[in-house]
Amino acid sequence: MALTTESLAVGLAGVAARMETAAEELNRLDAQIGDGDLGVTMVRIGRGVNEVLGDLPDDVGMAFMKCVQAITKVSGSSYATLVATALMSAAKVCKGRTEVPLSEMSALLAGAAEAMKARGKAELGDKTVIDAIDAAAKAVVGLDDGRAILAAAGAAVDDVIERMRDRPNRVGRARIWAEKSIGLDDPGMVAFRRMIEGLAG
Amino acid sequence: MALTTESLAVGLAGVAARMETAAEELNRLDAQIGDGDLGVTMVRIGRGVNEVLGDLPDDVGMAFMKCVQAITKVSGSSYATLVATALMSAAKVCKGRTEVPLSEMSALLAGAAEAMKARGKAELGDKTVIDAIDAAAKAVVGLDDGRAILAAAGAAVDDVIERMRDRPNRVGRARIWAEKSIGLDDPGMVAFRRMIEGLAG
Amino acid sequence: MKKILNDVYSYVDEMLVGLCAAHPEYYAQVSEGARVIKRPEAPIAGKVGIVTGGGSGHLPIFTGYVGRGLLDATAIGDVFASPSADQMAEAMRAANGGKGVLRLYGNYGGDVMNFDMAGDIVEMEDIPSTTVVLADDVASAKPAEAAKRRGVAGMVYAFKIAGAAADAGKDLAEVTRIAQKTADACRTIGAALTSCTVPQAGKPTFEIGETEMEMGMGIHGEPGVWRGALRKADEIAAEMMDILLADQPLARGERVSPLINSLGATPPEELYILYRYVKARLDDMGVRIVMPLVGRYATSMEMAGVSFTFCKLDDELETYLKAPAECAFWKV
Amino acid sequence: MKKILNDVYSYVDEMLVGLCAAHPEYYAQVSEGARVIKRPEAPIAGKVGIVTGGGSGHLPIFTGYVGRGLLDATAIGDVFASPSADQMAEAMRAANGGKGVLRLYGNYGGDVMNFDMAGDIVEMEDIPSTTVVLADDVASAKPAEAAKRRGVAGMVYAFKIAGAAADAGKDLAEVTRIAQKTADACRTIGAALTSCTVPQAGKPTFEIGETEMEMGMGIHGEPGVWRGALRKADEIAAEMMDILLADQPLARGERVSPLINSLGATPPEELYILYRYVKARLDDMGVRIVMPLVGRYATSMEMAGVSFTFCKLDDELETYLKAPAECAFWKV
Ligand SMILES: Nc1ncnc2c1ncn2[C@@H]1O[C@H](COP(=O)(O)OP(=O)(O)O)[C@@H](O)[C@H]1O
Ligand SMILES: Nc1ncnc2c1ncn2[C@@H]1O[C@H](COP(=O)(O)OP(=O)(O)O)[C@@H](O)[C@H]1O
Ligand SMILES: [Mg+2]
Ligand SMILES: [Mg+2]
Ligand SMILES: [Mg+2]
Ligand SMILES: [Mg+2]
Repeated sequence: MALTTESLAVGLAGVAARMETAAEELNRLDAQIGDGDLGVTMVRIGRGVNEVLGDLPDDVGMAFMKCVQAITKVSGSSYATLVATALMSAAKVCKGRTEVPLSEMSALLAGAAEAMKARGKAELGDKTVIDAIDAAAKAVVGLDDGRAILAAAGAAVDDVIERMRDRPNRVGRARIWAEKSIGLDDPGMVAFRRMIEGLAG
Repeated sequence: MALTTESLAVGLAGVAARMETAAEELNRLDAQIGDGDLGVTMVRIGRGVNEVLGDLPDDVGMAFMKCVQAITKVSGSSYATLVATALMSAAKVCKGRTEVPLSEMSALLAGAAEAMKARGKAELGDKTVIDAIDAAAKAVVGLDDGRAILAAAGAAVDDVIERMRDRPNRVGRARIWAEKSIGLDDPGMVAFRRMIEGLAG
Repeated sequence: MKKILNDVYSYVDEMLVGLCAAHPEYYAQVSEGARVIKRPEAPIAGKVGIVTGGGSGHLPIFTGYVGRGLLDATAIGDVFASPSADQMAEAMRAANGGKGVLRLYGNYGGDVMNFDMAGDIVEMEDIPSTTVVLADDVASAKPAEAAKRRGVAGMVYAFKIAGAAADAGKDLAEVTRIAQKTADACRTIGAALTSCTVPQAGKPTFEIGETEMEMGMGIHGEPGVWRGALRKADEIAAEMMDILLADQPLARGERVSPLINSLGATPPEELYILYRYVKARLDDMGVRIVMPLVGRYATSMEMAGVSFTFCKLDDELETYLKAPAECAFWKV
Repeated sequence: MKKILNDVYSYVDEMLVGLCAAHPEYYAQVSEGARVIKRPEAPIAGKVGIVTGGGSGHLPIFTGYVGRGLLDATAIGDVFASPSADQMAEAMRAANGGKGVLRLYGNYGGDVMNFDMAGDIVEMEDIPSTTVVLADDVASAKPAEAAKRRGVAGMVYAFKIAGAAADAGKDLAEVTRIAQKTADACRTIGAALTSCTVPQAGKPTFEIGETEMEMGMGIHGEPGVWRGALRKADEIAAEMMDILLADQPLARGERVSPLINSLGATPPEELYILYRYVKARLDDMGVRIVMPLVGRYATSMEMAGVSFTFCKLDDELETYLKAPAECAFWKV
């Protein structure tokens, strides 16, 4: 199976829809250790991307780039910029191709995680969305079936959320509430989990 | 009997002493319809005048002038400036004399009331200290004995305070609380009453 | 009381020491502790002197506006209290460069009595002086009793325009005429959202509900026109403009300088939201806007609220308004 | 919520409309509603451009400092929220006069990510750019982790000095070096007495007792060093100076520009009381004071509190600090 602009558009539409229903939960989680806007941010990202989905170029890399633009336009939230950064890294890898084999998904996710680390000056273990993406990258190594990839990634993210729960947030706004963040789920990791659910439709 | 620098100094020392004990009452009255500082002002006037009492010139007019300077130095309150204005008007009348017959007291008070009217742009009946001084001026017409003057003036002031009580204050800070001032004694009139008590020793 | 200070009785003196220490090029104490501030170069020979004075707690008013093209000296009282006639006389001496002195200040009973008294005092020293009193607060008395109105932010225009006229070498009569013309051209209306706290009082001057505002309130908390629920910015601006325009109409083709002033805590962000409305409406009316002022020009310490002042201009006033001027709080 | 506004969602846009309407000589919108403000004459051919950006609610920071000898353009977010990378890229385009652009802003996670992203975007358009991030808030991290510190009022010095260097015709590398040198020379410590209210939140950002203060609190209410009873002005000033001097000692004969800054509601009267102490102590230490700044230079809307910034100077920085500059909020 392969990633095409068409399948990408379907997947992203699913993500956008899921964000509308997840907004409240994400705002609530973010409010505990941040500024409580993550749900709003995800809705903005979803709607922004939705607007360009009908009009994506066949070049998968260029299609990713168009989504990056849509996102940097609608939000300056950390998470939006990290998502844009991740998609930009995918755009570079996919540029010039109309089909990208799903077997590359692990590498795409790993590349995204690296780009996000550089952007956010964060490390693995800092309890951010990067831990979730890294876990997903590792879980889908060797898989090339869409359903299987989503299932494995979802399970891996659930697991890392669980494992990280009792550790402190070490970067972002939550850093200043590090002690308070122990025992709480990182909102960015949960948002990634909801995105996977959205992709699964 | 006559007013001399010596008898003036004795009288003013009595006023200064009475102000220390009257301060609280005057602050309280002023707080109801003003800024609550009249007691503080009277203490300042008393202490300021006290400092120059030992050093007054024999010329009664010049002695009054020295008190004026002492007062304008220590306070910018309305009442202080009105008292200074009254003393200045007395200074002009007494200038060049070392003895001023007490039979002139009514005229001195009437002159002071006129000067204060001009200074404060107030009329009789506006429920200010001027009503009290005017009443005192009228009450001491023809008297030339110190005790008798103080007794008549005191009674007249008590009477005018009583008569004015149920009218509104029409000038000064109290003007904006005109309605509220009905039923309350004008603090400036009461202060004048306490000054008479001080003069009486 | 949430104020940063050492002692309520030294609030004013320490403030003045800091002010003069921070800006020695603009402000000098006439003598230590006298609470009389002058331009370091005052008195300026051959120039009409301009003095003002009043209670502390209104910076930049009063002392802040001492400077080139503005005021020569000022007498400062305790917070919200008149300085003494003695201080005012001292300020007049410091300002007198041989051409006489204009007393230019706000219409408050105590200040008026003291400045008149001070005039009597310096008259004995042969310093000629005149008086112009600002009475621009339209909420403080009906038009029929306009002379009883209090002086508020309109003082900023009077200081600036009279200061420029004195700087231009006009004589005392002429500076006085121009100052009076400016005073007559100014109308102000204020609205308060929260109280300030006078240090010596130690508690807020007035109580006001969590969602209330008071239209027309004075800068010391004097009662206003109405008290009620906080309205939207455009509604507040509309009412304030209505009040100003009813008192002094502005016709198509006329010009005005509007001052959108914070009473202290209200941030510039919110002033600009208000100005947006004022500008659009004046444009609509065909009134020309000259040198709009938006900021903290006349305050009541940490009071939240705003005032609008409209200064109606003609060629003469506009020229002086735009003339160069300089103090620590304002440069033109 | 005691704020003067029409709608929490239009707070920033209406504020920017009013700002540009009041001061068209200083501020122009790049396009309606874009929340990117530039000097009307920008881009200026042959001059290095300087851009900044960050959340609204800090006027004069950020937009206020767009002007001659200061900044060329700025990207503005919602109150206390980062603008988007897209806006920042737009600001960089507006500022680029062919000599490249310096991104000069405060160290906040979101702002840093977005400005880096914006740099990546304009790199594709061949606009060379550099970054200098202010991290002057000593209370926000230990000296060993100084790079993690937040950027606060030190930005004022960086804008002024880098702006003057760009104005003097220095190239991008040189402007960047000078900006970084300024950033390294600034230390700031803040203390809050009351909270501000973010319009979209509708209630105070934090709770604080009627007689409490918090030392070291951040400009968005980030937790500080201690919270306790409100102290006397001189005690507060002494502790703040101790903290600054421990982080960056000042020896006899060295020079510093001190900024005594109100976070919003604290009136200038109280800043001058504090400055009185600062000046006396620096004099005592034999440290030379250059261009002391006292006023509202970097705020958090209606928050009561103050910050002290010490910018340690040498000949180069002093020259640029004193060079002419002009915006609606500050003229040098
Ligand atoms: N520097 C960073 N590096 C990696 N992830 C980060 C970083 N900062 C924030 N995040 C992630 O973003 C989430 C918060 O996003 P968001 O609400 O948009 O932040 P903010 O409102 O502070 O800009 C966090 O839960 C975390 O997963
Ligand atoms: N304009 C005026 N004319 C006459 N008397 C006045 C005037 N203003 C005030 N007073 C008198 O002074 C008293 C108040 O004095 P004071 O407390 O010094 O005033 P303030 O504190 O407002 O300056 C009043 O009770 C009244 O008797
Ligand atoms: Mg958030
Ligand atoms: Mg946010
Ligand atoms: Mg009183
Ligand atoms: Mg008083």
